[in-house]
Amino acid sequence: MKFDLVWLIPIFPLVGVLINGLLGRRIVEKNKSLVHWIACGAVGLSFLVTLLLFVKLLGLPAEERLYDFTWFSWISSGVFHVSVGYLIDPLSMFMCMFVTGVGFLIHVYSIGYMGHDESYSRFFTYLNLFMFSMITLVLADNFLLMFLGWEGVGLCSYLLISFWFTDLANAVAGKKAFVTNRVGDFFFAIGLLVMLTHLGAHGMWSLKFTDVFSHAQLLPPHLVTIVCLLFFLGCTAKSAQIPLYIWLPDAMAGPTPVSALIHAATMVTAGVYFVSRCNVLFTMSPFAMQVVAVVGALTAFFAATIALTQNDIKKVLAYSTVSQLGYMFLGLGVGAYAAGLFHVLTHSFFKALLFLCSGCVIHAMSGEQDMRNMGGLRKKMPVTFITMLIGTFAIAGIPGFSGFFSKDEILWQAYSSPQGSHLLWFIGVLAAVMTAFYMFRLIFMTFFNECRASEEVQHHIHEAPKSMTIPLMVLSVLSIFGGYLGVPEALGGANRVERFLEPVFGLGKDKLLQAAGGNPLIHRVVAETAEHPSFAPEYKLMVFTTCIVLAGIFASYMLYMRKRSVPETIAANNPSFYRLLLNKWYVDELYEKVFINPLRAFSIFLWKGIDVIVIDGLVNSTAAFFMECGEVCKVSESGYVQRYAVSFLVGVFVLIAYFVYVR
Amino acid sequence: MNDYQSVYLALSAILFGVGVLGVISRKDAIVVFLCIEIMLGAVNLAFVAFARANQSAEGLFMVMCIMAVAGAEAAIGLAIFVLLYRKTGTINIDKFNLLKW
Amino acid sequence: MELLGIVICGGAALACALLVILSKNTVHSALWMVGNCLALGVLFLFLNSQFLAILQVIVYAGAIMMFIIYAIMMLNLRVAAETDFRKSLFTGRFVVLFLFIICLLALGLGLSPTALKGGMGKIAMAQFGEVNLIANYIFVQGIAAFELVSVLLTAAVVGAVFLARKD
Amino acid sequence: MNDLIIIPIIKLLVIFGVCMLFITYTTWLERKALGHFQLRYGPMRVGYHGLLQPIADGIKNFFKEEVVPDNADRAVFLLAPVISISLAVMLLAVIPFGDSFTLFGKRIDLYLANPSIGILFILGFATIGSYGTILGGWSSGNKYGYMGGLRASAMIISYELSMAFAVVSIIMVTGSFSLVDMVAAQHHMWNIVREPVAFLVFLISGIAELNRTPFDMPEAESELCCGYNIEYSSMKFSLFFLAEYTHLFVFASLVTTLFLGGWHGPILPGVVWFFVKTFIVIFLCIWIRATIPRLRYDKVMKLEWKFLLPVALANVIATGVVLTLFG
Repeated sequence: MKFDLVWLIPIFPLVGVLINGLLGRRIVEKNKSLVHWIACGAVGLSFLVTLLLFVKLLGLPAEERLYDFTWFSWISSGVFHVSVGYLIDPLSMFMCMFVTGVGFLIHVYSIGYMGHDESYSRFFTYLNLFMFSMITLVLADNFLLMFLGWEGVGLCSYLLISFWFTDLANAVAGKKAFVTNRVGDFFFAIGLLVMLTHLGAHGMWSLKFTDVFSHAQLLPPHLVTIVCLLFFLGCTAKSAQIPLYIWLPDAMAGPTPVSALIHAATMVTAGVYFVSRCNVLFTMSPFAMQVVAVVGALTAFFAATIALTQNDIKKVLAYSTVSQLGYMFLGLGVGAYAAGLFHVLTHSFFKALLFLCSGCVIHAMSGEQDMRNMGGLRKKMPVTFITMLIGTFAIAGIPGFSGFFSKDEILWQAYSSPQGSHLLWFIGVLAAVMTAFYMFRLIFMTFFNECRASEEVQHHIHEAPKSMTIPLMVLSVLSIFGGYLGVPEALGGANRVERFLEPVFGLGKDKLLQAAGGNPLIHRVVAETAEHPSFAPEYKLMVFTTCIVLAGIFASYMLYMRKRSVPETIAANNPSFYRLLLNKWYVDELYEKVFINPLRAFSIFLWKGIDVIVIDGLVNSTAAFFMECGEVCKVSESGYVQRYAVSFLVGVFVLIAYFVYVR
Repeated sequence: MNDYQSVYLALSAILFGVGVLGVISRKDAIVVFLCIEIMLGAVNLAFVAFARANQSAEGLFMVMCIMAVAGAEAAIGLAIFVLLYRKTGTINIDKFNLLKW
Repeated sequence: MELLGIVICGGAALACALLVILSKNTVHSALWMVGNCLALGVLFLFLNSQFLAILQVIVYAGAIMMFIIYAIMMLNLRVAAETDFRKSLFTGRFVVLFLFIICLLALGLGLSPTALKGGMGKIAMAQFGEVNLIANYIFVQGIAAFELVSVLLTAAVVGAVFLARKD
Repeated sequence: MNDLIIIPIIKLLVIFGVCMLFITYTTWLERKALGHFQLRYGPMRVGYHGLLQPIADGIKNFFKEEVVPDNADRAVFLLAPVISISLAVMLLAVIPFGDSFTLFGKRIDLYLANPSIGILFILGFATIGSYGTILGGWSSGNKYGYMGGLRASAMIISYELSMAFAVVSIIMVTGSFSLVDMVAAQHHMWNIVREPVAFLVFLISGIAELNRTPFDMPEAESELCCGYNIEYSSMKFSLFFLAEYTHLFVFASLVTTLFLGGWHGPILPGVVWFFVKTFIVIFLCIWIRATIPRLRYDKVMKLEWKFLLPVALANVIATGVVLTLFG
């Protein structure tokens, strides 16, 4: 397997899109199973190719793990060239591995989940299109191609959220996601253009990652900060951070596999990926890093508080996703890129697992999503229960499960790294406690106690089919053991994820050294980080976090298993605070008042005042004028093709004469 | 290597002219069509001549593209003629002035 | 030697072209057109591009003209649709045309071959027109255009089938 | 001087002579073989088992009266058989008949020319050659001939495609357009092993291009009374006839060259192997003619557009994938 075959990875899903998109309806008429064979097969093949390339990459020594494959020239305009090319380095392959892997599992899951839907082929077309866009995003070797994938995942997210578009609420949710993403993308594009024009002023008309990063010192520091902040604003939209996170909870309107694939495992991590990819730029701007860290920590905390009170099973998971993404950004912001990405990896496993399990639950409950109407499902759906419990252990950070390692790494870095602070760490710990609390609240409300659903619904409760449970089992195994890829040194591990990603993130530090006049050597960075201080503080923090998390679980147990009247009492005693949380801090309403209503009023003014009277008037009178002219010119329109040909000829004649004799 | 470059170009120009003459004066749609092919051929000749003079493959590639376009044009054009003939029984283009408005 | 070839083949091409527009019978026109294509193919040979020459034969003479003759035969157009063509030959249009040809000639003679620079580096003369070279160009620089051309062809086929189907 | 003129002329004469003899006796072979297939003897009277029959036929045709129908387009009517035969014979120029050998200290290649676009040359000029058939049918001024010509052009337009795609997969495997290179590339393994699908497609569409039963649409005796050559007689007819058999020979040698390893073979000299293989393919064609009945016209078209062309395309794609992954 040559690295040159990397183009196969995105091409398989694209082929799937073409087949299912163009012929899907016919295929469904003939043989429904062919649709998912094509779709899953395409993603499976992509995964296979990724796996082969990944193995090949692992076989190379660390310094040589970089390969840039240029497929063909895309835009070529004067000095500005953009080509469609793919970058193979540890970061992109790392992302691509779990994007295709988790994507494949969710495709398989969708076979069972969407089995009875009438738009079966459309669903798989969108899923494949999404996979294509996401792979393009991850593998692209330049900003513009990455932006193509970036927009592509946004589009697919819109299409999939409002997949059941006949329901108004779904359509509105899709629109909200799309518009919010557009706001972010707008800033992203501005950042891109600012960067390009400045680099171009120095003769660097290229958007290739390698070119840009190796010339990053050409950018003045304040400009780097501006560009980074603009980029980060784009990332907040895609990765659901404050202030643009509002779309993600609403996005739960889509089918559950979509929530698992797009809004937990892949698309929302695009922002994390992008910030890590641009680690060179971000490292150059400490202020931007600070912003990332603070926004991440605040989001982690803020979303967790909202999740405490939600009753919709998917909403709880959605807010927990926002919260976990906040963790990742916290990690990135304090300079621990590898820790952030490690959390991306583990999170993609356990969050996909949780979503898929919730999908099974919803499926079994005949579409019921309110946890107040569930309960006691443990007996009836053992597989779902056990896998979901594993996922919950992982997300809560119980030692031994994957979430523990990654979350702990981030918290430790937030505490200890030069860019971190104790305050950030403290916010993170608070969020961790709340995470444990609300996740176990979800488990207790759903699987324990008596069933609160109606008789008829109870009658239908059943375990999900094989195609749904098998991905669950695979993911639960990954949720347990995925963490052992990156066991920190403090626990006797080798922190393999960080070592593997070192070549990419060493670059950022190299750049700093270079700017300071030092010599850029990756191995120096490695040597520096290898001199680890004593592990004692790390152990202390670990034990502390674990204890407090267990306390959170215990609280949850007390409130939702033992004294089930207490939550209501608390809510009744603090009505304003409870309502504040239940209504998500009124952020949606605030946005509505501050941004949307004035904008709408202004738009109506533009429509009624400017557009109808001024512009339409101008256009209409212009049209009327040319109508009259047309009446005059109508004479020349004989309708005979050859006369037109003659006049065409005369025109060419004049042009040629101009070029030959005048120019 | 620029031998006879101008001869080729002159030949190309004259052929092109002949094609144009046919296009603007013949009434039989298929012959008009053939004349368009003559024009394309003349252009191809000029392209190849320039390509050789510049020692570059771009001109040759252009010629291949033109051939593909000619093929596409033949497919569509003849389909249209067959359709016209079926509907009206003639392909004399003076009989068609639907573009008149 | 090359000049002699050019004169003979060019003359043949020109004569064929004239006969295309002067023949009364549509099939004869088409046949002269085949002759014109073949003559052009030989001219391409003189221009050291044998791949294009054979392509000209296959695509033009072999496929397109075959197709046209098929259409003519299917419509059974034995005699061209108009009768008064030779009378209408020398009209005002002819003057325009004459000027046009003069202009083109001036353009052709006036342009030095180096005026149009190729984007590609110079290639050794021995290689010029070889298949490998063209293939390299197509599949490296021209890949996007090449794919577009294939899309165009597909669209044309679909369009033709759609137009010509019986309904 | 010798190298440039005399040797090619000698080669030309030898190749032309041998091939024409072979082709002439192919007609005899066909008649005899068909006869035996149908449990009769075939020609028996002229010479031993009718061995002199082709020559007798030639002489007979030579002396017959030239007839041009009143209704015919005279110039095209006379031109058609000339086109047919001359373009068919041209194809012999690029076929590699055997290994090169040294004679009087000079290296002699057993082919007239080895253009780098050999296979395209054959495809192109074979198509042009079919103008003879089409125009012959059209110019006769006869309904049956007209129908034959129409069918011939439809057949050419259709079957050319799958044939070309079958050749494309061979070109992909070989990496060259030159027939000599193609033979050389089969030194270790014949292409029929590497490209069995292409071989079948090529064989079927080749037989269709030759207008032989079961695809003999342009001259279906029972439908069109001999189709395009209905008005032809005497020497013009025999030119058509000869052209048809030359095409058969070229086709058979093309199958040999592209798929059956050309002149490669153990013990015997290459030329012998070449003619043996060609003979086998020709015999296969005759056998098919004797065995399979004629298809209906629309089924012939369906076979091409709905079966052969997709299969050939899929084969090209599969070849590409395999070459990219393992090549």
